[in-house]
Amino acid sequence: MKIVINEQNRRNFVSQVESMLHDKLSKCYQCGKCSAGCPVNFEMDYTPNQIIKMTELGMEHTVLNSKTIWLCVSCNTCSTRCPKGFEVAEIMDVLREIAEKRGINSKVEKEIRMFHEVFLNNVKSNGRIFELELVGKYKLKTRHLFRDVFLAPKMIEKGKLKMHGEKISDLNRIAKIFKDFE
Amino acid sequence: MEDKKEELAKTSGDNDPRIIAFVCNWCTYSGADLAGTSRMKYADNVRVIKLPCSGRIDPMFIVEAFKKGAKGVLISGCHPGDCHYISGNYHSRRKYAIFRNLLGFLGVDLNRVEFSWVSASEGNKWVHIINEFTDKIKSLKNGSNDIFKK
Amino acid sequence: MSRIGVFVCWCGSNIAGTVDVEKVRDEASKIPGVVSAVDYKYMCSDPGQNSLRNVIKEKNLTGVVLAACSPHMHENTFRKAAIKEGLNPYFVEIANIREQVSWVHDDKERATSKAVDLMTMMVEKVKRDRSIDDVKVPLHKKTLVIGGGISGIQAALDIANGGVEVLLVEKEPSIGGRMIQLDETFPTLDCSSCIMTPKMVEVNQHPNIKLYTYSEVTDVSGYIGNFKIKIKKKARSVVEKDCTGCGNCWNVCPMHKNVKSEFNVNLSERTAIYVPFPQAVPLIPALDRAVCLHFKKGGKCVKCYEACGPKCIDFNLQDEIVEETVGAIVAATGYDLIENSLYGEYGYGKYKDVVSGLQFERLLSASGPTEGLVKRPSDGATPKTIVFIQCVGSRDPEKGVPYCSKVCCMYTAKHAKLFAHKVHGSQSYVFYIDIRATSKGYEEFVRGTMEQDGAIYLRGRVSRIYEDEGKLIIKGADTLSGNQVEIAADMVVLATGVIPKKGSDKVAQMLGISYDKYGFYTESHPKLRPTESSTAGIFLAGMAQGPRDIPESVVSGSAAASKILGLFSKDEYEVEGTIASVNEATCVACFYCRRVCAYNAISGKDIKDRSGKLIKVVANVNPGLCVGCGACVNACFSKTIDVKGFMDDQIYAEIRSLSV
Amino acid sequence: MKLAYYPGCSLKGTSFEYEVSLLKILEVLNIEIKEIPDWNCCGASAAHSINHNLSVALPARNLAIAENGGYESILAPCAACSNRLKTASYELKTDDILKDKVVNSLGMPYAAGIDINNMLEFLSGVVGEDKIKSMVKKPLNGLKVASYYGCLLVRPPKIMQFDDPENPVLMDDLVALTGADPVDYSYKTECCGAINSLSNPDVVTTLTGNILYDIKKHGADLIVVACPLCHSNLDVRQREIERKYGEKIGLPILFVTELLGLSFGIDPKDLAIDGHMVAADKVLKKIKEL
Ligand SMILES: Cc1cc2nc3c(=O)[nH]c(=O)nc-3n(C[C@H](O)[C@H](O)[C@H](O)COP(=O)(O)OP(=O)(O)OC[C@H]3O[C@@H](n4cnc5c(N)ncnc54)[C@H](O)[C@@H]3O)c2cc1C
Ligand SMILES: Cc1cc2nc3c(=O)[nH]c(=O)nc-3n(C[C@H](O)[C@H](O)[C@H](O)COP(=O)(O)OP(=O)(O)OC[C@H]3O[C@@H](n4cnc5c(N)ncnc54)[C@H](O)[C@@H]3O)c2cc1C
Ligand code: SF4
Ligand code: SF4
Ligand code: SF4
Ligand code: SF4
Ligand code: SF4
Ligand code: SF4
Ligand code: SF4
Ligand code: SF4
Repeated sequence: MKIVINEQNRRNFVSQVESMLHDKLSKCYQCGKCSAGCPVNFEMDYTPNQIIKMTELGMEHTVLNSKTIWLCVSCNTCSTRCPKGFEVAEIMDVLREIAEKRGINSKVEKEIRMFHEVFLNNVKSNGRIFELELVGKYKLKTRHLFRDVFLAPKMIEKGKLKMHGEKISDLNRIAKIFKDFE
Repeated sequence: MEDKKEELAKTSGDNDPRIIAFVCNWCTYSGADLAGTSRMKYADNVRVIKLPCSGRIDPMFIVEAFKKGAKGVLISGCHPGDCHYISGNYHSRRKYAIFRNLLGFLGVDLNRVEFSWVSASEGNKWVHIINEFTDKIKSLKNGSNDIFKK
Repeated sequence: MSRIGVFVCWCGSNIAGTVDVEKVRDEASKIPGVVSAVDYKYMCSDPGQNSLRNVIKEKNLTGVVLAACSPHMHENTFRKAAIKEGLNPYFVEIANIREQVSWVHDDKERATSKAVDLMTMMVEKVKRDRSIDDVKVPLHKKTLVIGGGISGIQAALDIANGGVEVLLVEKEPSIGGRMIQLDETFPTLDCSSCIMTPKMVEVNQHPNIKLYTYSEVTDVSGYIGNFKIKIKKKARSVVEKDCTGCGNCWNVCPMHKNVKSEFNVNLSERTAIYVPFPQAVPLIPALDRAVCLHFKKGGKCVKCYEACGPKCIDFNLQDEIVEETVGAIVAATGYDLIENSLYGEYGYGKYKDVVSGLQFERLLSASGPTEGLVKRPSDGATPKTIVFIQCVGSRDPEKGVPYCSKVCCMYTAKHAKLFAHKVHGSQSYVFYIDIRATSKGYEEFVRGTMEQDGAIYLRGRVSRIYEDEGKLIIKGADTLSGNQVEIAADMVVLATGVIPKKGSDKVAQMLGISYDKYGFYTESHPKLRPTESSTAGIFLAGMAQGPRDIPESVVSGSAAASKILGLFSKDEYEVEGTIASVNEATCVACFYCRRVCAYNAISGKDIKDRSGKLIKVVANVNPGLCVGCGACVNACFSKTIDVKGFMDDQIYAEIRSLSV
Repeated sequence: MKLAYYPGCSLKGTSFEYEVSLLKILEVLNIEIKEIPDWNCCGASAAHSINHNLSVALPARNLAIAENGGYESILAPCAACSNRLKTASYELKTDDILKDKVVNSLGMPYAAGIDINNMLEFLSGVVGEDKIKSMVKKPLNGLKVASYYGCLLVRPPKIMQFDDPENPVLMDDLVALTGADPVDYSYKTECCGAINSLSNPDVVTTLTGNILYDIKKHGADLIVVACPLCHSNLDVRQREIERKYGEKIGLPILFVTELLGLSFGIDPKDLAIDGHMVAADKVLKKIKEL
């Protein structure tokens, strides 16, 4: 790989990330402790510390299209053990948020993002999660209709999947919150 | 305070402002010496008063300098951490924040007070600071000519 | 009335080319109080100096101003000339019309006017000069060294060999410090006890060294040349002069379980009456009253007493205070390791086979609990795979300290090397962030560990250690290949960083020297006065000052010694007289001055009337400590304290002389 | 103390067993909690994954309702919910600008003073060990119980302020109160992949598999959890994991409230233990025979 650094672009990207992160990228000294403990590192295309370095180098295309930012399960193992107190889990949030805003469609991890979207839509329309609807909509969208299907009958039998969801009464307020912050 | 203002009204014009520099013996004074041995040229408005350390500088020296017609006062010592006297320049720095307020309260135009660090090897920095500061003082509006503002 | 002489120097054409020296001379003669004004081609030449001396004599001058080059050039020359005519040297002032005028300005008229200004300022200053005497402090030629590690030992030996008496105070029962705990030492792999023990013995036998072990300094007052100190000799319960070191006592002591050996870093036990290690100096046991059955069970056990031939065990011995006077002090209190238990993720304390670097030294050492065979603490098996983790606690502002501990890169390389030598077919893995191997031969040493001894270095930190079926599972990262790495090892060694010895902040407070936020003693200047503390007469050595290895500790011990021998080469300590002085009449004892004085030079002084009744307290400047920085002057609201040579009235006079 | 109760979506759906058992043991312990009226979903991981501000604003509504209702403390049994509520509370305490925006959007005041407890903090802090101990009617002597904490309870420590983040013991202590033997193992705080349960099942089965097999190896009879997401991964996906690795696990996953309930002598049916996918029959039988 080779990158050519464009100083202006690099600075723009870094300052966007840093302002959302409320922290400096230069704080990370690349010790790799975050990556060492990340439970999903084995699936990632870049390790968390590489994501940080690439962000610092202004490789926005690469990081925003990476699998890593979507595979991160926000377990906070990284931030908890980082000797520099760098908010690694948060930079993943920030990069996801930027990718989402820019409408970057990461081919590989589309589904995870889609899940988050379907989830929030569910909250938006009900105020709460109606799990059956959530699962149904998500499966419809991703067309993974049969994945996990073997689980459903037993879950219904056990009373885990309810046929009716609850809605809260002040849905207007929820709509306003979404409007204000979306 | 009134008669002092009277006195000041008579002082020299803006083109040739008098500047007094309080410098420490170890760093800045040697830095200025270096500018000399290197034959660097700079504005001749400055008069240097040597003190053991920038920590020795009393805010009242600055007031006195303005009272006697100086148009600018420069304070310069060693870089933080390099002070010949362990922490002298930290004291002067901390004090500086306090006495800036005091000077402001007394009506001194704070644009006319400058604080800097010049080490013994920074002859060029000394030259640069003197020139810049002199230009700055020259450029200050007539309105702020009155050192003790109303 | 002042009788001032002004001498304007041409400096060849250096000054005269740009400054109208005659004009300066003429202006000088107009100033009230100036009785003579002359100009001369080269004031610093012999004829120049002679003319200066002549005028001083002839005109009976009370002050001299030289309008010449920088005072940093020739102030001393002219002051010496003045002394020869009986004039106090501080009545000589220099107006710098070369570096500050002729060399930096072109316009002759304006340069001349500036030169006149500078000359006038100095005339006004010199009128207000007072005679100043340099201060002489008598020196008590004896040294206190606190801490008997390698740095303290080195300082003590060098000073003692220089013919000066030394008191070496060590709080443990034996000297030796950390170094005697080490196995072989980088970079040359000498056996630590082989090179250390002879030095320890030498200390014990040196006629100029008085050794106080199991002792602490409890009080220090006074100043350079004249420190009054108190040493507490803790009750050892053994009469030192009678003890033969036979060992009968500790061999019969029933308390040999549950008391962890400090020397073996908890890897073995010791008895209640004990020597920390067999080569202890002095070879005299100490009885640990906190665990001894005699003290805990109301006199029940007297086994050691019975076993002791010379009957030198005395359960009734008390702490003893010794008072001494010394002229200089070396603080060499050394270091401790950072608490590993901060790292829950590494399981230190939970998994027995996760050990600290110092523990590993004991496991390598022939005098250690395993007699030099590398065995893991949990089951005594020989480990085949060891993972070393560097920077544990160091470079970790979150849980540890932000600084680099400096020795752990090297000792880890040493550990991996020695492990490879001791256990054939073994394998080491080292997790590091950076390798800091910056002294002579160090880089080569680390490369050797990799290239000859086969240690595998992985660049990254470890996140977590688990135990799984008798193995330690290390989850780390190798950032160079971009991989998570999992290794199953038999043992893990944490390259734990260093912190100042517990209690070193207290020692610093007692000595009145400054220390940083970690507790390391601060040097007077990091580059140019690295052995001096902030307080005159107190010197620093070894790890107490910051992370350093043995060679550097030895260098610093020797440096402190040579400073002290230099100091003691004269009978009196001379300091420039330009120091602070207090007007006792106006001092209101607010002691704001003391708060800003970084040199601890100000103390309180009782003023008594003739009948001895206390009238008031005033600030008092200790001439041995004051350096004349003047910080106190501005702190004093009552304008009571002033610095000689730069008095308030002089500076105001300089400012006023510039009135435009 | 007036205690507010924030059930969250899971306790009303897939993890109804948690709520049933919780309400049951509180009844026995004689402690009253009040469900926050008209509470809404905290946004769980979805909100903070893609919209930071929303992830603060959604939980804030619940915090504000509770605070304005005069409650001093909230019990949020779901670890994910308590994590989101605590995070939001922390952010609102430290970011005044965001707080103003949120309060404005909520249309009600919020002082950021209310306290949030997860299940374990609630049991050991609010209820208290003594009270729990006094209710143990059927000591579970000899039962080997592994406590699984996961990530959401302990991390990030700066915000969660929960126990020792690397070696937590709070749940083990509660287990010990019931007379059972806490089992020590390595993966107590390893992540089970919770939030990607639906979207990335492969990763989840790997992570959860590591945890389950490690516990199995250490000889536990069952696992207790205090988080519906952990529960769902360990319980619902257990069959799938067994199939993936071809090795039986058969470890029932109980909520900590269920285990306490059993030791209080409550009928397993009243604790909804039959609601789990991995049957707890064997364990129940063992308890019966104690
Ligand atoms: C694991 C490890 C391995 C190392 N290996 C090497 C190596 O191979 N090569 C190398 O060059 N360096 C090595 N070092 C570094 C080396 O140990 C130090 O550089 C050296 O020991 C410092 O000596 P010191 O005299 O300054 O301090 P110390 O050895 O700590 O001595 C200080 C002494 O002062 C005493 N003391 C403390 N406070 C008081 C008090 N208040 N009153 C009286 N006495 C007091 C202490 O009891 C102690 O005896 C290693 C360090 C570690 C941790
Ligand atoms: C680029 C660079 C940057 C550095 N920056 C720093 C820094 O920021 N901080 C820091 O602490 N260190 C710094 N250093 C290191 C520092 O320069 C040295 O530590 C220091 O100058 C060494 O001083 P010295 O007296 O031992 O040697 P030198 O400075 O080399 O002095 C040796 C003197 O001996 C004379 N000499 C040699 N042979 C003879 C002879 N046969 N007869 C008579 N005289 C002789 C030489 O002419 C010379 O004057 C830096 C080094 C480099 C290269
Ligand atoms: S653990 Fe922290 S310092 Fe180390 S690489 Fe990760 S973010 Fe950077
Ligand atoms: S928060 Fe994300 S990046 Fe950090 S350890 Fe967990 S999964 Fe990995
Ligand atoms: S038995 Fe007596 S002489 Fe021998 S070492 Fe012990 S105290 Fe000393
Ligand atoms: S008296 Fe104390 S030191 Fe002596 S043998 Fe008994 S326990 Fe040991
Ligand atoms: S010396 Fe090496 S191991 Fe020790 S703190 Fe420094 S870099 Fe880390
Ligand atoms: S080789 Fe030079 S640049 Fe590299 S680490 Fe050593 S001193 Fe630094
Ligand atoms: S001049 Fe400086 S050193 Fe002397 S007493 Fe004042 S502050 Fe202390
Ligand atoms: S500040 Fe001045 S008045 Fe106060 S104690 Fe010091 S010398 Fe005396």
